[in-house]
Amino acid sequence: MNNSLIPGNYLFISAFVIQFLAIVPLTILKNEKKAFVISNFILLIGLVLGLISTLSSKLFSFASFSSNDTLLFSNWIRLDGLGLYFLFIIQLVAIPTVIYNFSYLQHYIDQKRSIKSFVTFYIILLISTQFVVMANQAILFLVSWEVMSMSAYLGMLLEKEKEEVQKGSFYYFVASHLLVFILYIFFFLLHHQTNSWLLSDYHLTAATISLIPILFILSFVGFGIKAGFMPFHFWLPQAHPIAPTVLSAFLSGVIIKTGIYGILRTFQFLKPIPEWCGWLILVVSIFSAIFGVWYALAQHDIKRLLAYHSIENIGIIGIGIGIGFIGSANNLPVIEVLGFGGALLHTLNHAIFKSLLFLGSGVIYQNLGTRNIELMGGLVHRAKYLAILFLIGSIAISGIPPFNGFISEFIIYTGFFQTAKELKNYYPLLMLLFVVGLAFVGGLAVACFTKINSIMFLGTERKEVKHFHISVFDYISLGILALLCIVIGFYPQPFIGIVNKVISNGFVAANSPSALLNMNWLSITIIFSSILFGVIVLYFAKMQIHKRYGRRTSAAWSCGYENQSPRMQYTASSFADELNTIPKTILLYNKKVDSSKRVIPKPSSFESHSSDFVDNKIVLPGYSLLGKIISKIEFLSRTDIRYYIAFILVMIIIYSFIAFLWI
Amino acid sequence: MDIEILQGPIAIFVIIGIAPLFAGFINKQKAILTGRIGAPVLQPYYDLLRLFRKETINAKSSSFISQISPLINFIVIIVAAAMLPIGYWKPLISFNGDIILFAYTLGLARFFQILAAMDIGSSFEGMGASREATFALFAEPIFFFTLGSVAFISGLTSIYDIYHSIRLDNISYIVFIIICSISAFILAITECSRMPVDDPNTHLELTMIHEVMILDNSGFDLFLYLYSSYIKLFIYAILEISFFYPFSAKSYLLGIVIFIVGSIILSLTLAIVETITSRFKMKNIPQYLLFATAIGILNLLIYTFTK
Amino acid sequence: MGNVLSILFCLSLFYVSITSRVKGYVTVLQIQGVLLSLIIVIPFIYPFSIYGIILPATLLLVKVFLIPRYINKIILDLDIRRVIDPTIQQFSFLLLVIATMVVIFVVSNILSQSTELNVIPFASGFSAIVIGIYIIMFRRKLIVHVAGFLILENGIFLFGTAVASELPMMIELGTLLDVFVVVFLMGIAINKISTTLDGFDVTALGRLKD
Amino acid sequence: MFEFFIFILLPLITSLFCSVVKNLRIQYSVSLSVSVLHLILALSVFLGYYHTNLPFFFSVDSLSKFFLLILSNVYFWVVLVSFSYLKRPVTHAAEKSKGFYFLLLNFYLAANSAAMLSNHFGMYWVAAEATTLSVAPLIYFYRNEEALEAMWKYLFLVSIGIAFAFIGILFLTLSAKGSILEGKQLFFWEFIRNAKQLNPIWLKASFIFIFVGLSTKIGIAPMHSGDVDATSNAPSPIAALMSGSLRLTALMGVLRIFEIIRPTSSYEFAKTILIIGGLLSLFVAFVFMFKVTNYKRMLAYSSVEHLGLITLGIGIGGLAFVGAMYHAIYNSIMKVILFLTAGNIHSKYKSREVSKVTSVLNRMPKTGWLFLLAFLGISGIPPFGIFFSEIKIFEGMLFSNKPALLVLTMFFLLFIFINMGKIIFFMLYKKNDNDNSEIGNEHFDFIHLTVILLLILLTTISVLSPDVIYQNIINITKDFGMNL
Repeated sequence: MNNSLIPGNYLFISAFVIQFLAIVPLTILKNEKKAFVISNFILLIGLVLGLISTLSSKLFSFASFSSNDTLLFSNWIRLDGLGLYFLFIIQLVAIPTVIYNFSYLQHYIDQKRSIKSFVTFYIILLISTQFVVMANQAILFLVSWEVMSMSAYLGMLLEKEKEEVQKGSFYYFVASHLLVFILYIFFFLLHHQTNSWLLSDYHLTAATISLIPILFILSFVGFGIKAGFMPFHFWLPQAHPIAPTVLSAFLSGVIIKTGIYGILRTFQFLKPIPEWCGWLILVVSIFSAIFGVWYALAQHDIKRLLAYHSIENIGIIGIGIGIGFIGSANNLPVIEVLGFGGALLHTLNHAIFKSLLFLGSGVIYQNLGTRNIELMGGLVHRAKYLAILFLIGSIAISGIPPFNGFISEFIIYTGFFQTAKELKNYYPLLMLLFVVGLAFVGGLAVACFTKINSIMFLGTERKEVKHFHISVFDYISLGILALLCIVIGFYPQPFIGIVNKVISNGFVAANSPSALLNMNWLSITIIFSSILFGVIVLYFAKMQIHKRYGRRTSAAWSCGYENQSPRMQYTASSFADELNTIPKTILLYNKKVDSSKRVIPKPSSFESHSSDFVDNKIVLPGYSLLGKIISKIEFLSRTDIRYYIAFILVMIIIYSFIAFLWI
Repeated sequence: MDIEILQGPIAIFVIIGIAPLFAGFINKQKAILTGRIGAPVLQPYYDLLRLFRKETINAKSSSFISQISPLINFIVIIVAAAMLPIGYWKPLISFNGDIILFAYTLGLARFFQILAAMDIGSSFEGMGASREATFALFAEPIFFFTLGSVAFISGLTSIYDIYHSIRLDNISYIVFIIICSISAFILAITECSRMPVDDPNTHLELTMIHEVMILDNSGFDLFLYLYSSYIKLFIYAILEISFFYPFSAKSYLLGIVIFIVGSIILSLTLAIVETITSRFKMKNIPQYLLFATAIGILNLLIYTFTK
Repeated sequence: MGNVLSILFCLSLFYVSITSRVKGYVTVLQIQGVLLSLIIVIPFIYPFSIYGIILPATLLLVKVFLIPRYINKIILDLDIRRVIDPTIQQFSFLLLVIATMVVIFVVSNILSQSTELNVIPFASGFSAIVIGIYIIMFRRKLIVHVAGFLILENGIFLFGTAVASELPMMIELGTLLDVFVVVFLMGIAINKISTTLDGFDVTALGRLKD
Repeated sequence: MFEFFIFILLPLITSLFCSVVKNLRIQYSVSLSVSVLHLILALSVFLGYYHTNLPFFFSVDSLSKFFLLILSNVYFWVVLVSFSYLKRPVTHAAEKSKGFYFLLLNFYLAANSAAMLSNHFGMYWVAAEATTLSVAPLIYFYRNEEALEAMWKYLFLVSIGIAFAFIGILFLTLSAKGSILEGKQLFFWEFIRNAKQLNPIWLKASFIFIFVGLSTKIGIAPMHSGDVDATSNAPSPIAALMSGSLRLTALMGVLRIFEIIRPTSSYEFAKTILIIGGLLSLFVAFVFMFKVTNYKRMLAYSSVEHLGLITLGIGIGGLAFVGAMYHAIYNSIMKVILFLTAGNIHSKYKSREVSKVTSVLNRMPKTGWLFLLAFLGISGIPPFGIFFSEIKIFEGMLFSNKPALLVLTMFFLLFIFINMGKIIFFMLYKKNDNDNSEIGNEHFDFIHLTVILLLILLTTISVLSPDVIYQNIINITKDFGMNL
């Protein structure tokens, strides 16, 4: 059987047809709620079928897998390892978001807001994203890419009357258009070299090796804008916070990963890749990771904070890719496998925990009506399980054991060590610098996520919460994602196997070394389990001890300070102040302390604010500078017709002069 | 053969058992150096026992985080301890890459410690948590510039292997290792909240880091916290001592001797340092830590380019 | 004969560039109409053909009678002040015209060496085209603009005879008709502009801009 | 002869008929039937079902049947919506214009068809001038001050421009001196066949004059202003007609002379001139998108941009030429959509100023969404055609001998897109404190239906990309002697 889908195409096709059909109820049913529920349900079925179809492919079974049997539908669709892997990620994240929609969009229906258009665009978004990773034809790829970007843009407009939504979505809109221009050139060059529009035909010959750097730069910048690498990230923290939560989850979890997909896909035909490409990616990535998380630390808007964390995680994925590139350039499959393996697994992991965190923050947003974490607090007493789920996501995203974030970072660390070991010379020094950078990122992430968790959930309520409602759909969707975090953390072997298979199918040419599989996953499982086991045992012991020696609650002691009020708690600004002051020129971090030192002091206040460097120092000034230059061009905007008649004469003279020069 | 399997568990029990003694030892020496008689060497054990038997009081504003955080802290510290070698004894947990796991398990402990501090909702604990997050961040690179740089040079990723790859046959390598051990000492001071970064003796100062985070804990919870902090101190002491294992010339017995002697010398050194220095200003601490990092970078640079 | 008429045509151009009265333009238009009709009628006088007379006759009708009368009517109706208001001095304008004409004649002469062409009507026609544009560029009154446009059209016509283009009669008539309709529409527009925008200057047309 | 009757005479007769019969509904139905007939015939000519045999100065080749179909299509949709457009309440003065509306529209159709089908420069010139004349009074439809000014400027500038084009035609005659063409009629094919014998100096002069002259009508910078004023002040169907077909009519004149110049040594020169013209137009659109405060003017500048892009594509040649031809179709349909939706907005808000038009999506959701989609389409977002044609042009540019131009073009297009987006999004979302935004009580009218049909049509032809269109464009490129 020469098809990567074991049950054949029918399940696959029907899954997509059903997803498409989900639009139908929206167009024919008048009743918003009924239309939405039916359509969402159909969409869910379609996605589950799609996931089943993906999971029953050869990638996820024991069947062997060669790159020849991946092309479908007259080569327009390719379901090879990489494609199937990303398809899996998309569907895996899409399902919880769609479940979440049931409760989330109910709020909007209650507000009498029309959600039909949003749901339609969301369906189109899901379908087109799946097509992006399946497309094997460049034009199909570009079309799906654009449809994906635009449907996401249109989906963002759900709360379009808000100023910030207008601004943020516009950033997104412009960025996605900009990068498509770059991708055009990229694909044209490839088309020109190979005379084919099929991605699977893109193999560069020896004669065209000189093109590789250009193609690489184009691909890295083009896809890098989508992925949100640091200098190109300016749109991301503007756009992700303002989207409806489901969409932000999907944007941060999946859409930006299409950029990663693009870079990885590109790599498949940019061989042999020069080593500096790997270094470039490494440097950009470590920069993105450090400053992404540092910016995140300075934010008070929970969704913007998470958006900056996406930049950080994209940086970590990029680090993996960079190692892979270096391995490939030096012809060392071991390093390659570790680098790409770490990147691929982190892509999956980030998709999972980032959507978990976004959806969790969406629940809070719906109940409190604010995204400012300074106004939250003590939510653990209202929603214990939400706090636990959010905590799982936070630990995972900080890369701390025992959850999935650690696993992928572990692979990347191992990749660094391996690179240093294989390529002696000055490599250990450089690799160590990157390791330290990555460890630094981990430390910042810990600071950041302890900040949000404690400010949002712990302590006492800063603003009175009237009632806090979480529906069962929220729990299901968050639960699925949290469960995945735990499973991948405690038992990564199957996922490692899949990643290894993806790499051996299309990345590493010869029989791939089993560097990934040979890592001590069993020890990790045992250690994590024993930590869990130890904590549980100790917990019961603690209960017994409490029974024996007593336990009671009382007002917090706090050095005997009485009459604590919620406003006296440590705030997010003050928690992060010390760290943010250090790179304040880059974070554009400024504080406003207003305190009076008079005998009878007035109320004093403290504010901190950080704005994006690239956005505020490069993009916006650049644009306004251009505007200023343009406004100097006065001679074109005359009302008097005589000028235009003079232009006729002038142009004739100029053109004649050119003609004269021609001879 | 049987003994080899038992080496790991025994080592852990030794570490867990000796850790309070080590702390008591430092305190005693400090007291003597400052001309006091001081508490008995076993005082930490008495403290722990006392706390174990006390009633536990939790703040009203606290949540389940305060309940589980001490447990996680304790277990995780033990797991980290299980990765450390004592002499030539193979630790319980030893595999390729455990150096990363070591750093990150301590990260887990820190994560919960900070959360538990913030759980109370008091500004004192908040301040401590904020500082802990900040300084831990700058301490992280030092760890990688000490142990990590040795690992990168040797190409090994298990703590046990890393320490035992140290050879004393090359003069530049010896210098490299000595500087690494100095960095490791600074790391230990930072991570274990000792002078000049933190003062373990006072509680009620706004200058506190670690101690202020556990202000509102009592009874069994405080017991666990305190015990974990003793173990943590000892863990970092072992990280430092282990640099001197190469002198043992692969003898089990000599290794243990070095371990014991090293512990004693280290405790003395710590006591002396704590006696003769005073606390830094809070805002100077990151600079101090960065200084240690810089030493690490310079060290590695010199080593890489003089080879 | 054609050359003589062309030179007369050039003289009319000089006149038009120094006259300061709107009426002067109308007169010049009439003169040019007559000259052009004469130029194209010459080949058909001997041997005489009725067919060849149609076009000159129409031309005469349109350019000497219909259009000038129409413009006169507008001038009278709107009571446009007789004095044109130029944006540069008449003297400089004349200098410009002379300089342009010299350049055009010299260039035409050079060009005529490579191609066989009738220099004097060619250059006169071309001068009229450029001077028509000049008139539009350096005068404010809309009616003068129309006159400038007509001078330009006359120039093209003369130019056409110089290059001996063989346009079919139908198309020649079509072009004449087009020109007439354009002028007609422009007249209506000037009427409307003077009533609704209160002015017959280009300065009245300043609403559309960015 | 039959097709001559349908394409040219019948609209003329209908035009006369409309001057006699004053009932608007009858005028509408007759005009609509004429346009349907015209469309059917144009389509069957295009598809090759009908072999033409036109008299006088008319004939059909791949280029003219292609452009004729575009004209016919745009005209059909414009006539279709005209009645519902005319039904809208207007000022008393504009009420009088309604009587002339269909008369002029039909005359326009006749003139434009004649221009498209002409195979003689003189005929082309007369017809092209006639289109100006028919459109000019229509610009003055609203009979207000702006419309008057726009009409004057358009009429004056285009008349002068087209006079220059006539000079260009005379130069062409001159260039034929001394060749076997001397003294012959100005038929296109004669010139194309014997182009090599033409005098290069006069040929170049001819090209310059025709290009610059017709630029006023195409809207190529810096002669764009009359066009912009006119399109922004004309009633929306007329603006759509001008952007969609009238500009192409003028472009066809340039294409004809370009076709003649192609085999000669001046070919490269002509290409350079076209590229300069195209880039200047992009530049002008780029500059004015920063400044423009009137959304209809914005759309007019968008027309300048797209015609500039087409010109650029023609100048680059090869694949870019194919892209430019596709762009001509897609742009024509897209412009109808944009102007019709903009017209809807205008008739609700009674203002063309962007600052006065706010929260369109709330106040008129159907129009708002269609306008948004149209904007996405015009900025090159699939599945609306412009995407496909733009990438062809881009690809052609990248592999021409001037790839650096692509960067410049993309730079211009990006900023045009940004600024246009800013304006349109302001209109769509911006919530004004003053407006008591009643949500979505806009009922579905005929123009919405038309726009949706057009969007479907556009998407269908751009996604399916019928082979017949491709084949025809390939034939055109063959006529232009380009090998792909």
